[in-house]
Amino acid sequence: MQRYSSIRLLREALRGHSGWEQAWNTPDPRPQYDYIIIGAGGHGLATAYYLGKNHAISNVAILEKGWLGGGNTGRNTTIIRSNYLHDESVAIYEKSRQLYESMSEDLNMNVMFSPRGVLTLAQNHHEVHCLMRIAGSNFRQGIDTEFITPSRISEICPSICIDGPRYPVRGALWHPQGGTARHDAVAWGYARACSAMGMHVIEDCEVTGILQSESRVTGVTTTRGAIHCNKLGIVAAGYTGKLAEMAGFELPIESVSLQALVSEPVKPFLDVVVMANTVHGYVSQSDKGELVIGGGTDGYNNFSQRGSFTHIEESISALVEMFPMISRLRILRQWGGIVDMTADRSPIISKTPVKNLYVDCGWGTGGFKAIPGSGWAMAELMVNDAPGLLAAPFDLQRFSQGRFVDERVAAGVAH
Amino acid sequence: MSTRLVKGGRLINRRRRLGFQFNGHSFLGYEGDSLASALLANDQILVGRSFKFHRPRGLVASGPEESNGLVTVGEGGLVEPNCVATMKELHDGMKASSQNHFPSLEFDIGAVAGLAARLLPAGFYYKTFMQPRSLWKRLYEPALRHAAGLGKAPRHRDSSDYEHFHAHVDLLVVGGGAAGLLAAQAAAERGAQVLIVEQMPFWGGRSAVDHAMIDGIDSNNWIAQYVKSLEAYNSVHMLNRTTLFGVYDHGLALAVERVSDHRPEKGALRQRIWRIRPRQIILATGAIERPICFQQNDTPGVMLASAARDYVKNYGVSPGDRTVIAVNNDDGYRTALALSEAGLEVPAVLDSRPRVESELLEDVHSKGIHVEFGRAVAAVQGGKRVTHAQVCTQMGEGSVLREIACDSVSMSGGWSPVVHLWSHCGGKLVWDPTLVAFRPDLDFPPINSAGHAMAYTAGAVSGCPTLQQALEDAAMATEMALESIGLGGRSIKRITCQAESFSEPSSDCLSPSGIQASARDKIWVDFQNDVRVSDLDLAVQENYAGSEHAKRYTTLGMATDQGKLSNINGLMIMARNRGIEPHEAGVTTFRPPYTAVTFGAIAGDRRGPMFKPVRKTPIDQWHEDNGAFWDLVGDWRRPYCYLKGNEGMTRAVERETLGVRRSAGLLDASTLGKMTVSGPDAGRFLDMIYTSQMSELAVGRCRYGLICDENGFLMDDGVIARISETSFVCHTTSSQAGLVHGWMEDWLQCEWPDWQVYTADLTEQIAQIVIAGPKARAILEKLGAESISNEALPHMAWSDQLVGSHKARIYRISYSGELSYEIAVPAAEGMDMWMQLQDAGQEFGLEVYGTEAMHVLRAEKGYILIGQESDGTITPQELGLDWAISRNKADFLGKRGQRRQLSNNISNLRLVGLETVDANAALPVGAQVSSVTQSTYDFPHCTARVTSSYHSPVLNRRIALGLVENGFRRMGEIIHFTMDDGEVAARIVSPVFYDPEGRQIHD
Amino acid sequence: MTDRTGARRDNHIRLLTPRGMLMIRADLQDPKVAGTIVHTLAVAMPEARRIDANDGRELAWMAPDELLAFVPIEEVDEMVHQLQNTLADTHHLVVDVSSMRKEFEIVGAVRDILAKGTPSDVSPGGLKIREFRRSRLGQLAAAFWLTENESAHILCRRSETDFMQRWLHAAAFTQNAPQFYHC
Amino acid sequence: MLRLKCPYCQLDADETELSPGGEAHIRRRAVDSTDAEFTDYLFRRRNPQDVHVERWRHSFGCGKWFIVARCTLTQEVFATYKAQCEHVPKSVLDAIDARRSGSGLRKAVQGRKNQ
Repeated sequence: MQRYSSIRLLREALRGHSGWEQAWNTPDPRPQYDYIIIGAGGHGLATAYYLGKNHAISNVAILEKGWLGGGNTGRNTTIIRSNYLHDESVAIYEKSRQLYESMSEDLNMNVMFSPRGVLTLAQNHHEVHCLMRIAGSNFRQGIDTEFITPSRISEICPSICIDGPRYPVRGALWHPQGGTARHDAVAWGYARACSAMGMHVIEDCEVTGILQSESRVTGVTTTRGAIHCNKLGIVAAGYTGKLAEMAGFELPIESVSLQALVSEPVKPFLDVVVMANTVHGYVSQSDKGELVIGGGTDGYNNFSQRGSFTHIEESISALVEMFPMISRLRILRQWGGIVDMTADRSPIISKTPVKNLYVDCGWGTGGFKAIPGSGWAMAELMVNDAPGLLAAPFDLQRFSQGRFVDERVAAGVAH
Repeated sequence: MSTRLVKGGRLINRRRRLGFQFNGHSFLGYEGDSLASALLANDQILVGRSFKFHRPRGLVASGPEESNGLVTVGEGGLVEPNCVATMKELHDGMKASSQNHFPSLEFDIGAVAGLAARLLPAGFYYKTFMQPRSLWKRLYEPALRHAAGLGKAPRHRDSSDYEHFHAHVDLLVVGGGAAGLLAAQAAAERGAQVLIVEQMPFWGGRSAVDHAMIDGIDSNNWIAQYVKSLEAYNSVHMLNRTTLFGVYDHGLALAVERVSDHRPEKGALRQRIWRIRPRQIILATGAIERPICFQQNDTPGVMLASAARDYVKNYGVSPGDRTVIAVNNDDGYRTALALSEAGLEVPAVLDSRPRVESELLEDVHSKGIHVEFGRAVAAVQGGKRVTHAQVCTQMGEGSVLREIACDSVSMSGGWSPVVHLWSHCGGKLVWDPTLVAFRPDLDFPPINSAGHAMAYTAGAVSGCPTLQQALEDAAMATEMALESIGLGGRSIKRITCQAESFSEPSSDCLSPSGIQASARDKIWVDFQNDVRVSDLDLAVQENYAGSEHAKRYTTLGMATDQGKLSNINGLMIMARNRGIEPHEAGVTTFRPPYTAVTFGAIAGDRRGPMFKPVRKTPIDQWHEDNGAFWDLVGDWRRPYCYLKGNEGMTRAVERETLGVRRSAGLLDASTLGKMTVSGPDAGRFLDMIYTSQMSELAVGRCRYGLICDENGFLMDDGVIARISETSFVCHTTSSQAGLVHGWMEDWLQCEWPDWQVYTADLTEQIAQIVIAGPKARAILEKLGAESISNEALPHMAWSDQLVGSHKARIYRISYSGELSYEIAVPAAEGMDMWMQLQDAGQEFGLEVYGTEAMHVLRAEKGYILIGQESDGTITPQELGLDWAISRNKADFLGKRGQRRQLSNNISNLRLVGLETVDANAALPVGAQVSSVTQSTYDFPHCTARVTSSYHSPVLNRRIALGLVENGFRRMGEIIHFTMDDGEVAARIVSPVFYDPEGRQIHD
Repeated sequence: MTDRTGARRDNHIRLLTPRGMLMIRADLQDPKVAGTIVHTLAVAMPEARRIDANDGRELAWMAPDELLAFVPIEEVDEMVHQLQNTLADTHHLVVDVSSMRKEFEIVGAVRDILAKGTPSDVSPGGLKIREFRRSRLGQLAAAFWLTENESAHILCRRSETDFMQRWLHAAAFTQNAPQFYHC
Repeated sequence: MLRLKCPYCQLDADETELSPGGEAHIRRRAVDSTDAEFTDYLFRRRNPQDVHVERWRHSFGCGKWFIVARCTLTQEVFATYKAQCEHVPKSVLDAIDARRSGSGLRKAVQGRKNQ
C-alpha cells in the first residue's frame, strides 16, 4: 500500500501529483473466495478488514450493489460515543470508540476522528434521573462520563440557551471522549486497507441469490455472475432482511427513514456534539463549518431515501430553541437515511439457520459509531463460527427468549 | 471598469436613490437594484473570498446560482451571513460586508493557502495530519476549522417573526417566466384554483432580457398584460420573492416567501413557509447557464454571459467597458448584442465551435462585432480583476495567439435545465447530447399516491432552446396537467414568437480541448470550493471516479450553490477523463432545498413560549400566584414545590412533606389520567388490560392495577374504581394518560371489535385534588362531607357526596401512606373546590404540596413510581408486585410474555429499601454496587442500583429504593455503593420505611 | 381589510362562555339509536363530519360511533339523565364533558387564520360552512367549523386554552397577512 | 409527507394528523401458543421494498385505526380500509395486482394465513 504522509504529499506536489495510486483496486470477481461479505458499507468493510488484520484471512470479496460507503455510512451525522447504559452495549461501543482513536494510523488515512466531547442534555427531572442512571452505570463500566450542572454546561458550550422558556436545561451527561469523524473517509480507509491486503472490493455487484447445499451456504449469484465461498456474511443494513429471505429465513427487522440535514458553513462556534432527547434534536459543527443535524425517525416502513419534512421541522425548531443565534442560518441540504430497526433497537450479530451464513445488521440510528467494533466482532464470529464476548448478547435467539438489550430505557431516542 | 449606464435598466427606478454600505464604504444604488447590481454599479468587482484558497472572488451570475457573491448583511438581531448578493434586493441603509478573510477583503492572509495550492490538492487532509495523534485535536483540526466556514454565525437572538401557511390548490405553477405565466393564464381560464410562485421580485423570467417581442408585441408589455390579467382572477394567487424549495412525498410542495427581507421593518413578518398541497404541479423553472473552463476563469470580472446582459438590461449596469465574450453555443451572442446596444465595447466573440450559421450570428455581424470561430480563451490575466484575455485555438494545447486588453470576460458554456424539483421526489433524468445537459425524462415523472404523474415541466426546463418551443411546450404541459385533474377543455391558444434557428452547442466546456496537465490546476470548476480540473483528474486517478465519490472527495458541488454552476461541467470533464458519456458517470442526487432556507422560517411560530404546548391544570393560576417552582411532567406543568419567602427548595419540600405527615396536605392531582370504561364487556375487557381480576371488583370499591405490555413488562399503574356493574374509572399516571387510552382503544378496535365497551378519556373533564394526612377527614367534615368515616368510606372505596358547595366524587385512596381522599369535581369547579379546601384547612395547618413532596411520601412507603422504579423492561415481579398479578386468569396482556420457556426477562433483581449506614450519606439515583467476581466483561458486574433516593424529613434520614440481586433474601445485609466521590454503605431493608403496619392509611 | 402594515385589523378572537357539552357514544348506524338521540335532543342527526343546530342546541359528528352535543349549561344533568334512560336498552356511553374543552369564536379572515395552523384543507371547497373538522391547529388537537364565511368556532383541550389563545392571537394579528382565501 | 384517506371520515389526513401502528393483520398469540408462534406474533414483521400493509390511527381526527396498503419505495397508496378485518380483503389484493402485477404481497398474505 502506498503510504500517505506529509512528506509524500510534498514530493507529489513537486511532480504534479502524478504519482498517487488508486486508493483501492477495481477487480472483476473471481469465481471463488474463502469469505464473501455482502455490503461495502462501513460495517462490511470493517468486517473484511478485521478478517485480514486479526485472523490473517485475505481471500475475501466485499460485494456492493452500489458504490462503497453509499449507504448509511455516507449519510449519517457521524456521532461517536460509548456512554450507553447496558453492559452489552457499552462493551461493543467502547471497543469501537477505542478503535476509532487509532483508526487514522491503523488505516494510514486521516479519518479526522475528533474527540471533542458529547453533551446529552436533561430538560426535565425525569431525564435528570435517566442520565444520572447512565452516569452511575458508566462509572462502573469505566466509561468517562459525568453528570454536570447547567453552569458547567455553559462553560463547555456557551452558545446553549440554558434557561429556555419551555425546556430549561436541568443538567447534562458529559462524555469528553465522544466526538465525530469524517464518515466517507472511514469507508475509503477500510476499502484501501482491504484492497492492500489483496481483498476484492467489488462495486456495482448486486447479489440476486444465495447458493446452498444441505442448508450450508456455498456462494451467491450476482449481477456479475455466480461467486462461491466457504463463509458468507450479510452486512447490508436495511437490505439484510431481503437477502436473508433469499437464504430462506426471516429477520426481526423493519426499515424506517431517519432525517438529517446540514446548514451552510459558518465560522466555528460549536465545539462539542450536543444531543437533546426531549426535543429530538442533535447537532455538531463539521470541520467545514456546516452544522450537521439529525432528527427523529418516521414511524413507518420506508425505503425511499428522500428527505421528509415532518421531523426536520421538529428538530430545527428544537435546535433554534437551544441555540437562538442559529435562527438566521440556513439549511443547505437534507436527506433521509434508511435505518434498520430491531424490536429492542439493538443490533444483530449472529449465526443463522443456514450454516456458515452470518448476519450483522439492525444498527438502527447508531451504526456509524459502531463500525470498527461491529467489524471486529463479526469477523470473530465468522472465523470461529461462534460469537465472541462482544457479539454474544446480540444473537437472534434473544427475541424468543425475551433477553433484550433495550437502550431506549436510557433515553427518549437513541443515536 | 463596471459602472452605471446613463440609460436603461428595466427594473430600476432612477428617481429613487438608495444609500448603502459595503465594508464600511458608502455607496448609492437605485430602487429595484439587487445588492449585486448596486455593487457592480459602484465598480466593486471584488466581493468575496473563496472557501479553500481564499482567492479573490467577483460576481459570476445574476440569480440564485451565484456562488461567489456571498456577503453578511444587517446588524444585531437582523444579521444574516452567507447572503447571496444577487438575490438580495437593495434597501435604503443596507449594511453589507464581505466574508471569509482576515484582515481585509483586499488583503487576506488566508490567501497564502493559494500560494501553497499545489500542496493542497483534493482530499489532501486525508493524507496528512495523522502524526502525532494528539496534534490533530489540539492543532491541525482547530487550524482547519478556523480557515473553513464562510460568514460568522450571528451572536444575537433572531428578532424577526416567521409563520407557516397551508395552501390547497388545483394547480401550482413554479416559475413566473413566460412559460409559467402562460400556464397560469391557461389554467385560470379553465377555472382552476392556481398558485404561481416566482423566486425573483419581478415577473417574466429571462424573456424580457432575451427577447424583444413575444406574440407580436414588446416582451415587457406581453409580460405586463399577462400579470395584469392573472391578478384580475380571484382564483389565482401570485407570489413573487417566493422560492419553491422542495417537492416531497404525495405532492407536498414547500416554498419560502421573503415577505419583508427587501424592506426590513420592526415587527414585520420576515418570511413565510408555504406548505402547498396542489392537485397538480407545473414546473416552469427555466435553465441555468454554465461557465467555461479556461485558465484563471475565477478572476473577478469573469462572468456568465447571461448575467452580463442581465446587469445591462435589468439594472443599467455595465460589467466592464471592454468585454471579451467566450461561447460554445449561440446564446452567448445575445450578450454581444446587448453590450453593443448599450454602447459598450466587445473587442471579440470567441466561439469555440467551427464556423456556424444562425440568425443571432447574423445580427452580431450586422452590428460589426468581430467573431472568431474555433477560438477560445487560453487564460485570463489580472489578479483581483481582469486586465487581459489571451486567445488560443480551441483544438490546440493553448499556445497564446494574442492578448486582448479587457476589463471583463463573459462566458457561455451552454444551458442546464433546472431539474432539481423534478428530481426531489423521484422524477428521472435523461442525458440529452444535442442539448448537452440532463433534462427531465417525461416517461418517469415523480408520482403521487395514486401512481400518476404529479408534475409536468414547461419551457426551458424541458430542454427547449427557443422561446417558441418553450411556449409550445408550456401549452402542451398545461393541457396535460389540467386534463389529469379533470379540467380538460379546448386547446390552449398558441403563441407565436419570432423564429430562431439554433446551431448545435459544443459539448466541450474545457478551453482549449488539449490543455496540458501543467495548466489544469489553474482552471476552476467549482469557484466557491476551489475545485479545479486537476482535482477532478486526481479523483479519477485515485479511483474516486464515480460521481458521488468524486463529489465527496473533491467537494465539487457541495458549496452553497449546491453545484448549480459546477456539477455538469465537472461531470463532463470526469467523463472525458474516463472515456465515457456523462450520464454513465451518473449525476449526483438533487436534495431539497433548491436554495438554502432560513432555520427560523422552518421553525415558524414554534419559538420561545410557543415552542411546545404546555398543559395547565384548572388550578394552575393559583400555583403560579403562590410560588410554584415548576416540574415538567409529559406536556403538563406541575408544581415541584411551593417556595415560601426566601426558603430553598430542599426546605420547601421538607415543610410540605412534614405538613402531610403531621396535619394534612393538599395536592393538585388533576393531571392524573382518568378513563371511563363502560359497557357490558367492561369487566372482561379490564381483565385483559390489567394483570389483576377487575371483573370481580365490587361496585363502590377501588383496586390498584398494573398494565403490562405483551412482553410482560410493566407499562403503567393506577387505581381502578368500579362505578357500576358496567362502568369503571381507571386512573393512569399523568404522563401516560394518552398512551393508555390509545392502548385501550387499539385493543378494542383492532383485536376485540365485537366486545361491547366504550372508553372515554376524561382527564381534562375532571379536576382531582388529594387531601392527605391525619387531619384530612376533619377538614372534609368541616366542609360538610357526611359519610367519610372508616365504616362509611373505608380505604379503597369511593362515594359521591357534597364537599363544600360542590357535588364531588371522593375516592379514599392513598399514594402517601396517610389517611387520604381524592376529591374529583368537574374541571370548571376545580379552582373553587381547591379554595374551599384551602380555607377549611387553614385552622388545621394544612400544607399545599408539590410533586417532589409527593415522591418523598410515596418513597417512604415503598410505593413505586412508573419511569423511576420501572423503565419499560422491568416486570412487576421484580418490583415485588406479584400480589397484583392474578394467578387464576386464563389470559391478560403480558401473561404469555412472562411465560416464555426460555425466558430471562424476569431477572433476579428485586426492589428493596436501602438505608444508608450513615443516616445523612447521600445515595444518588443511579449509584451502583459492582462485583468483580461475576463479571462478564473487563469491567465489574452490577449487583444493585438505586432507583429513587430522597431525604426523609419524618425519619430524619436518607432513604432510597433500589433493585438488588436476590434482594428479598438479603434483608439486613450491608452493601457498598461506589461512586466517583467515594463509597456509601447501605443496609438492605424493606421498601416500606414509614408506618409498615399501615395504621395511618386505615385510621 | 388590512392596514398599512398589512395586518388584519378586523379579525376578532373571543373565548366563549362555557356551554354544556355531552359526549354520546353509541351505534349511530342503528336507526333506533339515532332516532332516540334525535328525539331527545331535538336536533337532526348530523351527517359524517357535520354539525347541525336547532334552537340553542347543536350536534356534532365526532366519529362513526361518537357525537358531541352542545346544550345550555343548565340542561346538562337533565340531558345526560334523559339520554341514559332512553338509551338504557342499548350499549351506549353518555358523559358530561362540559369542562373538557374550551370554545373560541374567531371572526374575520378565518380561513386564512386556520390555514396557518392546520394541514387540513380549509379552502371554501375543502371546508364547507358547518362542516365539523377535527384536526391540528398549531401544535394542538382541535376541532373547528365555520358558521359563515368570515366566522368560525374552535374547540381545544381545556388545559391548552392559554396556548391556543396565544397562537390564535399571533395567527390573526401578525403583520403582512397572506390574504389567500380572503383577498 | 404522506396524505392518507381515513375510511371512517372519508377525509384526506396529513401524516401529522396520523400515527403509524406497524404491520396490520397480525394475529395475537396468547397463553396457548408455542414460543415460536409467540415470537412470530411479537417480532416477525414483513419489511418489503414493495407493498406494505400497515395500521394507521387517525389520532388527530376520529381516533379510529385503519389499514393502508402502501409501497415503501414509491409511497403509492393502493387502498385504505377499516381495521376490523382479519385479512387483506380480496378486492384490495386485486387492486394491488392491477397496478403491481407480481407484487409479493398476495403470496406473503397467503403465507401468513397458512401458519
